[in-house]
Amino acid sequence: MDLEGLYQEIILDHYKHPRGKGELTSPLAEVHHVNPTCGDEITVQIATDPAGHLLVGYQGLGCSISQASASVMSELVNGNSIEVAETARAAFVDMMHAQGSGEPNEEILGDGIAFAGVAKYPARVKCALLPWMALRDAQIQANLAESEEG
Amino acid sequence: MDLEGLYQEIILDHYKHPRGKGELTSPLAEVHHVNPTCGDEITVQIATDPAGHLLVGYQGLGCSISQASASVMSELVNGNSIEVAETARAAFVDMMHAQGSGEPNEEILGDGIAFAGVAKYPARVKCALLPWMALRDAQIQANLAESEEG
Amino acid sequence: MPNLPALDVAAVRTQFPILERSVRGRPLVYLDSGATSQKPLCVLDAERGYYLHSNAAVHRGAHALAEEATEAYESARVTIASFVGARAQDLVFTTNATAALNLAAYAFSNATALAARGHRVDPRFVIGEGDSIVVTEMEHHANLVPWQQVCEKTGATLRWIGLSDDGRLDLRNLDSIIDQTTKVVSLSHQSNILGTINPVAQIMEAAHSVNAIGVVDACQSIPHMPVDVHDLGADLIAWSGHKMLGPTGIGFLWGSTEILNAMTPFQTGGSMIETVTLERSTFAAPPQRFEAGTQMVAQAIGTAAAVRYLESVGMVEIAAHEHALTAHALAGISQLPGVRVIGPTDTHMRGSAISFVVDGLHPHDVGQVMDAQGVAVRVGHHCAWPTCRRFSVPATTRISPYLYNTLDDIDAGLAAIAAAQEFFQVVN
Amino acid sequence: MPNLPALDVAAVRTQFPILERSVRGRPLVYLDSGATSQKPLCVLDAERGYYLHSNAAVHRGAHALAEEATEAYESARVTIASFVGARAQDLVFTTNATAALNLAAYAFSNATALAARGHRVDPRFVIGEGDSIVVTEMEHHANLVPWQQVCEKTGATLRWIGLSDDGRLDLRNLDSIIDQTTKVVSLSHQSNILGTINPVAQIMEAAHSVNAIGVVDACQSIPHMPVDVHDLGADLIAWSGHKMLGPTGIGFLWGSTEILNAMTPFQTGGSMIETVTLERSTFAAPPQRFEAGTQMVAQAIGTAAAVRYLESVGMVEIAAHEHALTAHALAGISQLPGVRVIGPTDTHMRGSAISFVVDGLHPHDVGQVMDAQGVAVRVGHHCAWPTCRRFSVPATTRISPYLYNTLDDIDAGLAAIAAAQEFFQVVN
Ligand SMILES: Cc1ncc(COP(=O)(O)O)c(C=O)c1O
Ligand SMILES: Cc1ncc(COP(=O)(O)O)c(C=O)c1O
Repeated sequence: MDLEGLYQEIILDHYKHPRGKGELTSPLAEVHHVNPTCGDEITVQIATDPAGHLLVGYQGLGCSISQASASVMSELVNGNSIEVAETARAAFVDMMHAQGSGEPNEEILGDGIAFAGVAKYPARVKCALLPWMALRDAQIQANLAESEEG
Repeated sequence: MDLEGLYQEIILDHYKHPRGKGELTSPLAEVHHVNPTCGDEITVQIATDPAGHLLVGYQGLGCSISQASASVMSELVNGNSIEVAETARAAFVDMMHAQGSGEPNEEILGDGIAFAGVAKYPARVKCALLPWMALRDAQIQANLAESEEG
Repeated sequence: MPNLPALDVAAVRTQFPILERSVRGRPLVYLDSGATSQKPLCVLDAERGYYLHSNAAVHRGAHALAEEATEAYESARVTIASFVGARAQDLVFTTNATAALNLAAYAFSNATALAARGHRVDPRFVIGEGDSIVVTEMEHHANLVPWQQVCEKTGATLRWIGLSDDGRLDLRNLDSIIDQTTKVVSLSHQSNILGTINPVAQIMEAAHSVNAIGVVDACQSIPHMPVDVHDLGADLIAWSGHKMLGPTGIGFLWGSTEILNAMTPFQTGGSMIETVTLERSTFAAPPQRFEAGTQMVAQAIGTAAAVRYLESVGMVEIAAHEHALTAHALAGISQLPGVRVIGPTDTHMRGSAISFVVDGLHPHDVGQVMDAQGVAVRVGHHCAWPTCRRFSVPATTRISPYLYNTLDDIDAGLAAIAAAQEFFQVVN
Repeated sequence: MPNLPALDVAAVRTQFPILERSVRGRPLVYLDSGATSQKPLCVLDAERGYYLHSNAAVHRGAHALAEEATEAYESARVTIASFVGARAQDLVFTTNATAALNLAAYAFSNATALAARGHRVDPRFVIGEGDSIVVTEMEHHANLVPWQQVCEKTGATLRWIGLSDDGRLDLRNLDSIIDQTTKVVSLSHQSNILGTINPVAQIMEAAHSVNAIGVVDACQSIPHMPVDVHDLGADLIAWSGHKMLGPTGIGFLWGSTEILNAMTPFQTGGSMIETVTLERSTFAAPPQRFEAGTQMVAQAIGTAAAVRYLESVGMVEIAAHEHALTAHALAGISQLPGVRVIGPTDTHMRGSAISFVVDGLHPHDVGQVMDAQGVAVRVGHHCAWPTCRRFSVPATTRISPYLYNTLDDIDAGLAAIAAAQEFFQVVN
């Protein structure tokens, strides 16, 4: 079976040991997204530190893919600049729409490259994107986005 | 072509020279029926003479089959008893649903037997039945029916 | 067969085996495509192939078959949308054009009912006494009765654009018909009974100048000519699959992104929700918002195959072909004494549906004699009863050819009309 | 293959070529019939045959082809109606079960809007503040959200019958839930998520005792067991074609003659009218009143073929076969440590859909591993999100077999669940 391509060790590790999960004390914005097909839920909070870097908190309920994706997102975005966050999101979204072709950039995506195999399962792409779409909406609400497109 | 079976001389004659067409002076009931598929219309009025026999008036707009059928109906029902009218209607309806099989009773149906060929054309059966259905409703409204079934 | 350079009809006809059959002992001459079109083999194969290989619930399952089915369904949406120059996310699948027009009409009555109970809705869809809805005197019942119902439920008034004697919209008083009270203007791009092609963009402009929402019934245009939804200037456009070589059971509503987003749901249930609790629900974005329940998957895939076929023949070529057939038919009818066309008598701004009446004969009887000759035409009010009244006819007989018809078919139709006159002895 | 005397599964499977395909490199084991069923060849042949031989507009044309099409369409109605013990004139064709339930719900909101403007409607359909609508906590969104919408538009209150921990209706307080304020009671005959079969006749009796109209969602029962509409005691019954071996794009609403006659139209347009003027329209008798626009003709004919096939196999035999599969599956699951059924755990008053959760694993991940083994199951909330909340699970994995499944299929499903536990190392 092709399952190992989908469920990389890295993904299972993030699923079992989520990084950065929890609530922010004073978020600038909080959004709640669901995947209406399967009921996966995520709440993403956003704020900035004194240096203007993003602070991201999240709570979620869902499958290994959506929860691991939230953990990886937190790792890539939390404490980083808006530019870094946007670059990571763009790279992640591109990788999800590449259907398994294309070379994901490990420097930008870090553990996120483990999700390359998910792109071959259209029903799971939504799971992987769920936290990232919530992050984008939270950024927009908090006026912490570079642009509203994407 | 099979057209002669449908358009018997008798039918064309009733179409061109409708019998009994016109309005009653003091109808007990008047009903208006349409065939929503093709827009054929008929108005049937009903009354009784002092002897308790039915008086039938009608006005119509439509194809040769529906108009000839009204003319034949008038011939069979006008001035006759309720029983005769009901027997004629039952025989006519039966013939229309026989799809060309069965022996129509000329004694009861008179010129009506010319419509036997119409039964093979489902879309025209409605045309032929239109005046008879209107008659039935008029009888029911005027309390001049034997039963409401049929 | 006379020369018709626009397309290779003989090749087209090989794709439609039904055209080889006979009826009443005569070869079938199918001139009733305005009612419903025949289907090429590729459409039947596409539906069957889906059922044999990938049938599963779409947008619901995560298994391989469900992924294939979802992919097939959503690529059908892309194919059908691009056929009319649209983006897939702006195309809603419905049961038929009638359902698409009802979806549009219910957007108004539902928003009005919700607003009355204090729910927040887009005010453009709230309608009531003092407001007006504008249609035309040549509408199909599908684009008339739903708006009558909105008026009955809300107290709005129905108005209509009348017709000239040659079957064109009478636009002289347009300013007084479409005015500040107008909330919706809905009209057909091409009349199914008269054949008239309407200046839709002009009327949509009039609608927008008073901030009314513009709706177009494109049932009879999209199958027959190249149409780009953006050229019509409408907010919502409805049409059917079965008139454009697709299966029965599917229709389409295109809407501008902005308008679709502003519309409340119509039918509700599975696949169109975002979250559901026992107390309340929120709804998915368009087009899913308007596609409640299990989708007409095979029908979407079948219509996509129809679209690919139409594109392979070429919509410009199809329009030119029909134009030639129409010119031939109009010329032929003008030669028949006692036969009168209801609608434009030349090919300027007109499609291929031609209605006519025969002096001394009821249309039903005309159609019957034509049928006896193997010629399938439609008789009756064509679901445009008010149009019949406008022209003081109880009904008409209509020929409506399509890409698979030949000049011989038209000639067979003309001969059959003459045969009807002869049979009933109404010409001397 | 172990002994399953009720029917000859091997013979049945020859009619479903899709079951021979492989997915993800494994033979397909299709256990998702609760979402949609596969189609036997006779259904595909019936649809194709219609298009190749008789395709035309029904109830509209007078030509030979149109007569054949109308005859085929209306005899399909007779076949499908008699399958559930009904008369053809009481059976309405809709797009799917969701559309049938919306038709029922809109009968109330439309009558209410019309009454408010002084139109005469049947008072049983007029609803407002102080009135209640009763559903259950196990309804599919299709039988919940439309009623929520009626409440939002009219001010009526939604109430529901709760569930016991073993997935049965909690009928202890039925008297206080269905009371004099109740205008509608709508519930499913068999739950698509729990598998529970509900005592529908008893609840319909409670509804009628307060003069409420009773609606039944029979989506999951009619495909799987013999059902006579009269035994349910309901006024309206909805179900879909695609779950009973029929094509996509068709559903059904049965109604008692009296109730259908009392209902205002839902969608309006062609084929459902009696007369139309520009000012107003009158409507045809049921079922035509509720079938606006060009009908799903091929789909009705396809479903009639499905019905004939189901009857040839035998509904009693199918129910017995599924009963055996269900017993086997429930026994097997009870042997799997960490796997818990959501819904009744024995076969008493339950159908073949079995939902379960696996400790430590999300249903989506369970389904994914099963898919990798070729086993197609559904994961998620199954359009019954409130039911998931009732059982404090975010979602479930569901197997739902049908007549073409074998005990081996069930065993493959059970093995795949164990494989998921192993892959994620949640059993020790
Ligand atoms: C119990 C139940 N009700 C309603 C529906 C809705 O049926 P459809 O999606 O065919 O409209 C379904 C299936 O999805 C169901 O299982
Ligand atoms: C102009 C026009 N509008 C609407 C319709 C309704 O389309 P449908 O019956 O496919 O819903 C038709 C065809 O019947 C039509 O010709």
